[in-house]
Amino acid sequence: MNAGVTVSFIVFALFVGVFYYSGARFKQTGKFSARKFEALGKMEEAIGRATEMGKPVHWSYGMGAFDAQYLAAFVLLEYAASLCAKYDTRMIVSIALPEVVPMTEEVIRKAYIEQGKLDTLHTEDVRFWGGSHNPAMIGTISREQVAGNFMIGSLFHESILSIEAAARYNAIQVMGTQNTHQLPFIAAGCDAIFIGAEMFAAAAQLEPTPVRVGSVWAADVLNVVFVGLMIIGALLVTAGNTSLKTLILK
Amino acid sequence: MIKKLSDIDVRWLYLIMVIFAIYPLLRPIGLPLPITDRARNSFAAIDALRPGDLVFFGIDYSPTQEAEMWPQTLAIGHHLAQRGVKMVMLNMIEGAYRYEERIRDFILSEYPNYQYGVNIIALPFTAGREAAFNSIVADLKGLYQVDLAGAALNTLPLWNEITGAGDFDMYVELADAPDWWLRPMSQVPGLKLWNGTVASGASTMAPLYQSGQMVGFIYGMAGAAEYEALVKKPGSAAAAMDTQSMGHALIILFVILGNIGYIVQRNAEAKAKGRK
Amino acid sequence: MLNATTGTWLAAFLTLGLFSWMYKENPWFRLVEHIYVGAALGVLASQGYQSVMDIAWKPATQQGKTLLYVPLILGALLFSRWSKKYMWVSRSSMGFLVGTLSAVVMTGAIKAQLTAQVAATMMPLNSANNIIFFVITAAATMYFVFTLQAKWASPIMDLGKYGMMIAFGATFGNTVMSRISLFTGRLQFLLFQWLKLTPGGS
Amino acid sequence: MQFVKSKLPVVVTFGAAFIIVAQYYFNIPAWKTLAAEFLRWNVIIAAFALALGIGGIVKLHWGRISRRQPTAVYSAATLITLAIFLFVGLYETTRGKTYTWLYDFIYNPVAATSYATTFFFITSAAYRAFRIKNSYAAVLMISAILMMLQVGVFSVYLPVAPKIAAWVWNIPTTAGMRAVTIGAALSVVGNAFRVITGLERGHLGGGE
Repeated sequence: MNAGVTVSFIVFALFVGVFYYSGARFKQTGKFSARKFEALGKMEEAIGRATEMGKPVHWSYGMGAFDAQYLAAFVLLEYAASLCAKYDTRMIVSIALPEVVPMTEEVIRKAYIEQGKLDTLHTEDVRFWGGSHNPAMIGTISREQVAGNFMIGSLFHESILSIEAAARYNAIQVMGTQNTHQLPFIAAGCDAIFIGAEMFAAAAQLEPTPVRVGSVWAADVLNVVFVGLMIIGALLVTAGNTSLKTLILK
Repeated sequence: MIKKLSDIDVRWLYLIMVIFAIYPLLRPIGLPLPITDRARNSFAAIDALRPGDLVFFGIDYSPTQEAEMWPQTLAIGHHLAQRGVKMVMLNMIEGAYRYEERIRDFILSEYPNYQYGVNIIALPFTAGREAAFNSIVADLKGLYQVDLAGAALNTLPLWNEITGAGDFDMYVELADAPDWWLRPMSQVPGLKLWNGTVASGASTMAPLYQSGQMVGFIYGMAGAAEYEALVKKPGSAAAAMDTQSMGHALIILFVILGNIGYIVQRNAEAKAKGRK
Repeated sequence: MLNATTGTWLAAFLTLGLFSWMYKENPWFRLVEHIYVGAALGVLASQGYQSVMDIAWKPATQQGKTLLYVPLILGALLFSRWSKKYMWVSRSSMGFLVGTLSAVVMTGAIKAQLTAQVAATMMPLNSANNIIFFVITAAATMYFVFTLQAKWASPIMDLGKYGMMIAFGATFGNTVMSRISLFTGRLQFLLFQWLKLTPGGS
Repeated sequence: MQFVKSKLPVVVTFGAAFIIVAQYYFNIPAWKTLAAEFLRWNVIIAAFALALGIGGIVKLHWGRISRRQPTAVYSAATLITLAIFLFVGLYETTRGKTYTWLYDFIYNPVAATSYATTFFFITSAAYRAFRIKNSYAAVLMISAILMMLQVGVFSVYLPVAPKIAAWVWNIPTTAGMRAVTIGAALSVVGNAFRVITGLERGHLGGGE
């Protein structure tokens, strides 16, 4: 063992253990329950209002490189798309990365098939913009006067552009990202948000698979362990004993 | 009338902001600049370096964040050069190499005791970001063969003194992106970490400074202006701080206006509902 | 022709073009935005090329570091992504890239952002500030426990959410500073370098 | 062939990652050497990846030009700019005089300005978004205003303002961000683990 990584290794091993154990348990029981996410309800509300007003809703993943946030976003996109299919509301998707286009089309098509509404799908509403994503997105939001605006994924400064553009039409806005530098803007500007890991948990709730469930459980267990360690450690330090604090850095 | 306050055409706000941003630039007011403990402590951390100590100087921002990062780079470049440390500069962000060239040339022209290759080296761009930093940690000498200007590194005396990342005393990183440099660089035993970053990324780094994982931390134009004052080299950041004050005052005013309008409107709506 | 004067005028034309959007979307803005897309990609690709030359090609061909031909080939294979038919060729290169990066990120994050952060929260609870700090950290960490739905936990999570809202608000306030700086930077260029004004004043 | 198409990428991902993770935790000199070599390779392959975006953009804009869409003239501007930067960048390297001129007077101003426009958006966002709709929004607004009060002019008339801002920053903000950091790091670890073990392979690209 190298110096200074023993506890890191234990944390890693614990993560892997809980991940496989709870994934396997889910395979047997098929049970997974997590707390309600307000943002999911807001998405439905936005699509409902768009239906009443006869206006479309808009979706974007932001401009960040492809990462795990997209995988959670696909599940949430499918949720939104199936609501749109159900209520006959258009959803326009602005995309910056070429590789995401076929995946997006696939996800939306699946949602429409499941609702039995494939004949109402507008395939031209999935729009690839590449590097000109930001001005094109703002232009789309203004021209279509969208009633709902969703942005889930690896967001950068385009989040505030999208929020400000859609706010002019009083759109209901729901966004989510793990990028800490953008969380403040979406928290201030949106009606509901997914804070970081919330979007992974929401994805697991909507469409549980052993991998998703295992990941949520592993993170949950570690969070509880960390809080427990913080409490014990802080009490020990208060009493003048720093042994746990030094141990955890070993 | 008051209700309209919640619904002003934002372009009027933009115009007001522009006017109040330009004015103090042309007619500096010279508002005072309080120096924070954070800036003082960060200054002290670099000040504790001894002549001849070996320092990595990372320049990792693109032109998008030049306004905040370049004044920091100049101020810290001054300080490092004043301490007489040996510097190895590097960049890992696309577009940052231009600032590395500029600060290299600046130090060489301002500080005659610096001689390229003897006590200062500038390394070329490397892609891969976090993996590139890990590569430095694993094998610095194996990664780089030429310098920023394309010359072979093994002809430079300073490069031949260095065996690897473990030889360095401090890593000074000027970055517009948060934490991907810290995870790898914190693996080098005994290497002190020092960070200057943009104000928008500061909260990501704050817990890492509080925990003692970094010995110094400044951020934003304010951080640059404070540092300029501390190294006694007033520059563009100090000059821009009046605009900052104006801008903040206006934005707070806008928030208040928006809320007055909002509350009046909400009360009116509540009353209208009550009447029905 | 390619001197500083023409350059400054060109830069001013581009700068004002982007700012013109604030009044209204217009062709000038669109033109500059599209120039940006081209320039940004051009810079990325040129830098990539330069880096390959500096880090791999020259050492491989001139200094006999033949092992570096492996990444050169793997890197070149990435471009098969441009073809639908041969896209699969790029997958192993992509896998190598993502695998190594994931490995370093994972190991680095556990040490720097988990254990070190937990240890730093073990602080003596002997002052109001420390107690507030500790309570907010613990409560906001609990906020991310999604499978816990017990009644007693929800006020803790609420408290955590308030803590995060304070953090987000403060970050927003700080970012205002960032954004004003970026704008000031452009103004300094337009006023002092382009229009050659000089700051007067009291 | 099927193995090369679908299994090999997963094997490569896992193999490369395994060596790096293993040498991080355990002291095995040969693996350390191999890991250093892998990291160097990563840096080189990543440099190739920087040019990958060109394919999609050229295809998109070339399509618009050949279909003579109304936006064709803008697409032409993108492609011409790209061609100039590439030609000069490859011909005289990024250290050349012409390239530096292009960089300083075209790329630098558009990149800097494109970000500077967010100044306007944050102004209107502050005006519009910071309305006290509920208690969370109120906390958000108060905290933002306290931070904004620390700069310059306020410290003259309100000397306590910087002290309050420092407190908001050092105590609740740092504490709140620490929880966000821990949460984000756990997601990062989880995602990285799933990628390494091949449970997730969206990055490898769909289709056969």
